Amino acid sequence: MHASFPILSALILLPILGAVLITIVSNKYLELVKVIAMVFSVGVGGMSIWLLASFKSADSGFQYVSQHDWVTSWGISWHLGVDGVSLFLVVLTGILFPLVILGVDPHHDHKRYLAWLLLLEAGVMGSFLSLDLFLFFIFFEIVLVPMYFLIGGWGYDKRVYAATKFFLYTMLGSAFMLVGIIATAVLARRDIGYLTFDLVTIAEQASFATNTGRWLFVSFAIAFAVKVPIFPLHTWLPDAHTQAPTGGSVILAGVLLKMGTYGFLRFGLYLFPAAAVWAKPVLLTLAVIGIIYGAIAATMQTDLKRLVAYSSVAHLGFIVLGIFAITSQSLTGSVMQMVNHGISTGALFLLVGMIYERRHTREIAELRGIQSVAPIFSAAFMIVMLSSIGVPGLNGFAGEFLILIGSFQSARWWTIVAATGVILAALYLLWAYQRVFHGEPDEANSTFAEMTLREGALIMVFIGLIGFTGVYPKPMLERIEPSVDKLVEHVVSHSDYKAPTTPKIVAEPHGEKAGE
Amino acid sequence: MVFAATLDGPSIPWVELIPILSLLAGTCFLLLVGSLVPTWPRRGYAWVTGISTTIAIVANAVKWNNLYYNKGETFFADVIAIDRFSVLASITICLAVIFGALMMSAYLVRMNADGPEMYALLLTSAIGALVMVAANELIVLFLGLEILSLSLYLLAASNRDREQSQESGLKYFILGGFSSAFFLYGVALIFGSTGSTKISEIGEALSGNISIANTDAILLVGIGMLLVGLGFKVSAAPFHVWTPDVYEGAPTPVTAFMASVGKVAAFAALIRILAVGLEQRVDDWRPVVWALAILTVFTGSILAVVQTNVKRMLAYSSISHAGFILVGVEAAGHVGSDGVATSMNYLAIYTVLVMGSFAIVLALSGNTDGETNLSDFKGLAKRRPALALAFTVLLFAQAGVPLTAGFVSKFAVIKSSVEANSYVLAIAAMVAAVIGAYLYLRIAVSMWLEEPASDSEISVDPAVVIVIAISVAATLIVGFFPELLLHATRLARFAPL
Amino acid sequence: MELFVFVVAAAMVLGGALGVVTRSNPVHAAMSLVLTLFGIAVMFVSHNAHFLAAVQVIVYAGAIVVLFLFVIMLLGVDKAEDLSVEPITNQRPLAAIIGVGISAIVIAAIVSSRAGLGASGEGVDKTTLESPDANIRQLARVIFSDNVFAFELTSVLLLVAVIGTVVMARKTKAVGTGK
Amino acid sequence: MSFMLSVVQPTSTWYLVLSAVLFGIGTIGVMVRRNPLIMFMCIELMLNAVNLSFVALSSQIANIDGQVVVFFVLVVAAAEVVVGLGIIVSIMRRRTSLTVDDMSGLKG
Amino acid sequence: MSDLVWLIPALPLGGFLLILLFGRILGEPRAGILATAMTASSFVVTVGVYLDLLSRTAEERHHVITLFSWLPVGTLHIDMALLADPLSITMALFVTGIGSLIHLYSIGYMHGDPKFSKFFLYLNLFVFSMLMLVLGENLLVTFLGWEGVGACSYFLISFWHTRDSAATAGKKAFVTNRVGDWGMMVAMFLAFSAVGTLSYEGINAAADGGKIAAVTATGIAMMLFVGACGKSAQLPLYIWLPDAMEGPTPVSALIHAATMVTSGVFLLTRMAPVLHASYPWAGDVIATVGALTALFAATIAVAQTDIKKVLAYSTVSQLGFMFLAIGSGAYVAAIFHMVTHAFFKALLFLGSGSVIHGMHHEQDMRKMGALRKLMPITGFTFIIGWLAIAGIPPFAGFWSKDEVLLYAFANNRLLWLMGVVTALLTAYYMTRQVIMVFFGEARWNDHAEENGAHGDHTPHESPWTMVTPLVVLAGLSIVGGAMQLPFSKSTHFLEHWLEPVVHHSEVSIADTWAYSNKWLLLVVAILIAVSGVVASIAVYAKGKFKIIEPKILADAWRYDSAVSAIVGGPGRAAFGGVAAFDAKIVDGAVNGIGTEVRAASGLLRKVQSGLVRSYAFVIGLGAVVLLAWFLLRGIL
Repeated sequence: MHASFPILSALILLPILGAVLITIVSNKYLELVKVIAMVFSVGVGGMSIWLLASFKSADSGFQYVSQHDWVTSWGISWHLGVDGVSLFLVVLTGILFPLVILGVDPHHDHKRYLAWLLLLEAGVMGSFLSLDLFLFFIFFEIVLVPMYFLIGGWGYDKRVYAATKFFLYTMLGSAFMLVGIIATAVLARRDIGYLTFDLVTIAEQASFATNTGRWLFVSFAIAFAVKVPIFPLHTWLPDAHTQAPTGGSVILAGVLLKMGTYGFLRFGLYLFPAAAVWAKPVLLTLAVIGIIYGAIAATMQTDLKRLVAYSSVAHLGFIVLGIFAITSQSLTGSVMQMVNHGISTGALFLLVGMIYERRHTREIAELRGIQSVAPIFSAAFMIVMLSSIGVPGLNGFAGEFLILIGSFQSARWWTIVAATGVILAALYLLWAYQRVFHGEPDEANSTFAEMTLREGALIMVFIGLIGFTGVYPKPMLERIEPSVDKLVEHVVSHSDYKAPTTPKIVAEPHGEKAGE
Repeated sequence: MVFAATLDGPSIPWVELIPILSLLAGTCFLLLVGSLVPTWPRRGYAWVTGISTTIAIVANAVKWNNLYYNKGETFFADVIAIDRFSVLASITICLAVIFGALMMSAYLVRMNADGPEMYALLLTSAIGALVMVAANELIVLFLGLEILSLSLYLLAASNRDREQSQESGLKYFILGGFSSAFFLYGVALIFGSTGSTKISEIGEALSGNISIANTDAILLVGIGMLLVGLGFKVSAAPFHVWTPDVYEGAPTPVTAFMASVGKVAAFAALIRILAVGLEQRVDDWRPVVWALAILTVFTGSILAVVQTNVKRMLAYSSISHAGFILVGVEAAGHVGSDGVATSMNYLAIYTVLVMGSFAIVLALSGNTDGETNLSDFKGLAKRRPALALAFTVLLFAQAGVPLTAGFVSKFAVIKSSVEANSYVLAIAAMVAAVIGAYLYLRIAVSMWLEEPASDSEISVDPAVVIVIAISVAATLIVGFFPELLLHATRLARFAPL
Repeated sequence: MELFVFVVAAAMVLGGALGVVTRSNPVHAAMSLVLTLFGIAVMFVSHNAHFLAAVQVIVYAGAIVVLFLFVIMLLGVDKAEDLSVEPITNQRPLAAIIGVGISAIVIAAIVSSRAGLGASGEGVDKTTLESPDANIRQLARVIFSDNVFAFELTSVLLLVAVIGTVVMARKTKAVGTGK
Repeated sequence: MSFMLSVVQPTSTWYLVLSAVLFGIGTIGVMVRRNPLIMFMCIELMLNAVNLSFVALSSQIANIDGQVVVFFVLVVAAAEVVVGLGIIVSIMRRRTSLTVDDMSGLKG
Repeated sequence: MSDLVWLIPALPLGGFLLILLFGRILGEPRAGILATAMTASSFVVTVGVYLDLLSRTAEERHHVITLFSWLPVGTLHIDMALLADPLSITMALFVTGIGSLIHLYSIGYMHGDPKFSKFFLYLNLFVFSMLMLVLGENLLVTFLGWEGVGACSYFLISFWHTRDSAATAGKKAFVTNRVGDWGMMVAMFLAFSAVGTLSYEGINAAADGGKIAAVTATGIAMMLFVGACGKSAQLPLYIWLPDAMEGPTPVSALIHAATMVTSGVFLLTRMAPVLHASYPWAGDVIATVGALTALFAATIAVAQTDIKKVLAYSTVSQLGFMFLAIGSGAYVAAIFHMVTHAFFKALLFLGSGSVIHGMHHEQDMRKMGALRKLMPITGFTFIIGWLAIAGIPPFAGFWSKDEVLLYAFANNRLLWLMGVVTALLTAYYMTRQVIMVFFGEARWNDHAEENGAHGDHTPHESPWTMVTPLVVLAGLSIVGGAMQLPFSKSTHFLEHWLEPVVHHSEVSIADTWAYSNKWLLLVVAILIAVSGVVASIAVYAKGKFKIIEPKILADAWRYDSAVSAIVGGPGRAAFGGVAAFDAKIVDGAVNGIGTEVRAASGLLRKVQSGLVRSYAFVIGLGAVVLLAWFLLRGIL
């Protein structure tokens, strides 16, 4: 690929092209539709991996930047770029979509389903790549439409309710952000001299009065808090997750929620460092509440999918904790955990979906003893579950640990409380596992089919990522960290926040120690 | 005692009047030839309407071109202002007339009642609208308003086979007359306090060139009366009460026409009065517009929640849109704000959206023009996917989903509002937009997620197809390339200023 | 003298107006309207608006009210409206509040700023014995110079009225598919 | 008495007040009458009130424009009556006894 | 040789992976043989490393090999690195050694189980994790192993997952361990923020160098101790361990007696300098908890009837001893007791497993008796184990327990007293167990019919694969004490060996009363042990006294049931309350807004009555309000 190839634009536009092609293709050639979806999603996935491979890991700035004027009278440009914060989210998006497209079939109407999925992919990619406030908002918001139709069209019995709730709730959050975005650009004009929605320009050149910055931050924070979701704005999530089709749930948990946390990083910390520092205690508290509360609520769920959904609330609480602790480790951990959560919760949703395929129920009470009849399936579930619990050596731990150890430096008591979340995570997942997989299978469950080859291959990709990231996260960390450090510096230099410094006590060589 | 006083009439700016004259000629042609030649070729009336409107558009376009480096001037003893603002509004109105004529032809062909009168009324109402948007004199404005309104009353009541149509016509008429009286009273009081009925002169009077001491109360009450009258026409809450009933009852093409042309004209007039005539009294009217805007956005979106008739839903949504435009108008009350431009932008986009939406309603409304219940839209995606998709695009555009023109319009007015520091208003409007989105979602659910109630063939008139196609295309094109429209509306200026 | 004229005319105006609002029979209401219109015509005269007074009598009393009466008779709706019941709860007191409120507000505005209503124009020519047509001449000059556009517009307005009559009065075609 | 008559001269304000009262009566009429024709008459009352104001103001501020306006209002009123009565006639031809309260099929 | 340290965990990991891939193809018994071979090779490597270290001077017995950089972020540099030093190699030696034996034993024990290969899969994974735990160069690698053994423990306890009790026990173990893990994580956070590293070397050097404030050090130590309490089953977190007996007996032997449960002791010893730098009360807390646990568990063991439960509580009790030692500053004694305990407790568990195997999965001691004749080797080795744990010289347990008590005496005589009582009880209940199982009359005949379906219901001796480990362990239990004999400074082999690791922190009791009178204490210990044995014989063999087995002791002081009641009652209710709060209040508010909007819509609809006159009123009202506002602006 030539260096000047606008790869980021292609990442966004290709899925759209695919969706358009799918829409055009006649209903008679359903197979062709699948092929198109596969080609485009795999193509985008391949490009994202190429992006990962050729990403310059030491560079903390934005790479592959492409910038073109768009709406000149408002100072809006098509400004894309990728850095350590967004890189892995882009890659995750690139990987997750083909997996969902290849691995999970909708029950009807492939054509529209695939078209919506590809549009969704474009929207998600755009959100992660945009470096223009307006552009970001557009993608952030447009994502609602395909997701709405995916939930509403291919979901389960209460799908319309869930889809509507999802749409309106998230849109309400964005309503505040839209005003915030405009206000940001308008107010920044004083410092910059012209109207622009360019993220980098505003962040680097504009400074907001203390109170103004806080209000602006709040307006953004509401939108992101809904998207993440942060307690107490989370209740759309269990409904949406539960009612969404499996593919939708995977995408929803895998990448859509990350748009909120990513937004906090990219648009909360970067744009309004002082306000973010000011809001730190509140968000940390909400994050910790989310961790504990989500876990407790998960424990008591009777619907397996709902349980996983609530576990997302808890997990995302960790990510928010890491973001607002604002240390190198916690932020790196948060970025990493975004990806990790996408992988492990995505996989969990896939597995729950497979259970539903087989048993047509997600009620924990109706499932029992599956491990006896489907040991491989159970093993896969177990591994993914352990990753979700945060067992070292699997990916979930690496991120969670970095978040906690980083957060401890600047938010000690919150972290101590948050860490109890690991106990609860074990509690609700193991309890659920016990009820679903352990015990003697009853009649209905005794014919539970073992994992098929295709399902196995699908899950193996996830497990591979889970294992690799858990054991060898360094390649990931060294790409994330420079950008994160830059962000921390940015916050420190634009606010009264002092990044905690860890003491540099060089370990004395063992031999000299004896001399004391 | 000057018996031989010569009459110094103003020179007549024929060139500037071409759009109005063209429409007038079309009207006369329709009426005269229509009554002389009993059988016309199929859709002949629509063609005449279209051609005369096209001439008007071309004339306006030429004017726009001339005005590019010159913001315009007033003519005819300063009663008509031909400026970028009025030209833009005129073009919008003329486009709406073409859309309206297309829909009308489809409607009349289906009702087997094609005749020249309806088109003539379309044209006369457009004349009224063109006068309104260009009027620099309150009496001319009033006359334009009445021409527009009377035509619309008649159009609304024109389906005499349908009780609802007549009911809507009567309601519209009574309440319209009621509100006109308020408007007129406002003109009287302002005339009393400023000594003029010319908008630009009022502005000058208020800026202190002419001494007017101690007439605040009468002036302000006059402004209030004007706002009541125009508030009625733009259906701003609480003067919106007629809107749902009239929109629901009127024949669908008329509803579309009312919702677009009526609103554009009334808003243009309102904006001109407020921004040109009452610029000095911004502090007085801005809070009122603020309150009206909030009331309107919320009334429109909240009331839409429980509706079951799509036409009525769209009526409420149009109220909500009016509220959004008022947000832009409110912003226009601030120095240096581009509220005028963004309101104009909103109006132009709104016209396209509302035309397209009602065109789809028309396509489905059946032979009685009455099948507009939400249940009639069930499973449309299965019966006519393209139609459903088009409607979805238009509905989501109205909801303000990005990459559609509807988003551009909302973004623009919110931007103006924010630039004018009206944060509360901006946020309130956005929250209302979310509530309003529920309405569009309900229709989308009906179309996409429910099973069709009947599988009877839906035949769509080609004229309607044209309207839908153009509006959907415009919605998307402007959504992707807002600059195309923004560039034009940004230049909207008033002549004497 | 002027006071006398005012009082009499005001009585006609108000009496007529109250009659329109309160008379149950439409014919009576129409006649009351005539009374009001005449009263107003008288007031026009006292303000030197002789031409308008004439037009008021000819157009309003002569044409419009006749049209009303004609329609009443045509439709045979001259039955008295039962005004003793009011189907809408509290409509009358509420209406009274609104009417009184609007009047009160306008009166308050007028009273508070009456002193400021100073001369702003070139004056209204008074009709005198020397120039009995002063008012008409002045009006004509203004209408056909500055207001010629508005004047021309009235033609469009009347055109609409004509079309309206056609649309509303024309016989309904036998619509096959309509209901 | 004649003293009074000669001293107290009605000013324009009197007429304006009268017109305000007339306008108020007109609004009340629109709200309380059920016969569309009479409602329409009440609207005419309101227009006349405005006319009166215009004329009074015209002489008060010595500006002939007020009278011009009245002229146009008269034309408008005439046209409105034609159109309005046309609509009413076309409705009443179908339903003889009619009050506006009966026309409430569209609501909600 | 020390560079091959990585092979020590790698071999079991390899075994794990091989069985994971080919387990089904290998089948029984090849999977078991493979796993055993892997662990045994690991043992061989460990011995090699041990010899290598032994050949160096004390200062050089410290070898770090870094495999790769694991979590490098900013100032945090965590390497996947292994540390070979006397402590870790000691641990690795008995982990791999006993591990190999138990693997071998399992081949026989798990014979015929449908999930035979899976068992060895888990076992190898466990050994790998345990080795990572002990060999870790930093806290995080240890934590990796720490959690790994927890997970394996979970897998193995719930190995027979179709049994609800097994599944529940597994879950309970994992969750309770997690409580401790929380403590360990917080300890790591504290350590990092205080020192900027997680490597043992760095932290311990900082602690030795006085660079960690006492308060921080205490925090770290206490949090580590919380972690240790979880993993090593101390009060109040011990509750999972007795339940863990639901797992197959080799698991109990390996994980819940010999290796995993000792990791808390290991960790505190590893971090001894930090403990040393803490406030003195930190040690007191540890010692007290240890002593209390020891006594508490011992009282419970007295009344248990399940052969494994006795051993389980005994394990808890013995672990308490180790913590008593650590709290008293006697790290060497703790490690010493840990090693000897590993020998004899593994022996006892395996022996009990052999009995259970022979009794066709009967675990109730009341249905046993007189088995020594039918199961001679098992019986003989079990008796050796009994003597060792009871503290009868010269068996291994005697020496280590005496060492612990010596230090306890020097530290705090009340705790010593508790230790002594525990020792008495230990001798008492172990004797009781031996008598009930191997002596007296054969009570299993009464229940033969119940087991009739099993065919051959006569207890039998186990196969060689099971017996061989018993013999080896019995041997070790006999001679194990030789590691650290109190006769003179020169016989403190273990102390010398561990000196590079703990000498800064090890308490010195050389000038205390206890040290000068240690022979006296030794005699007291012997007397105590003997009297315990005698008392038990008197009660159970001779029937001279009434058997005292209070119900409350059989019910473990009802602590476990109280915890269950709280967790299952108010705890569950509270959780349910939160879930209900979420559904009703939080989500209710959201849906409530929807309902309210609807209601508002319904209300506003009334305005749209369809009546023109009402509309006129609304317009008029609006006009009045609007005009009034303007009027006020004009007048005021």
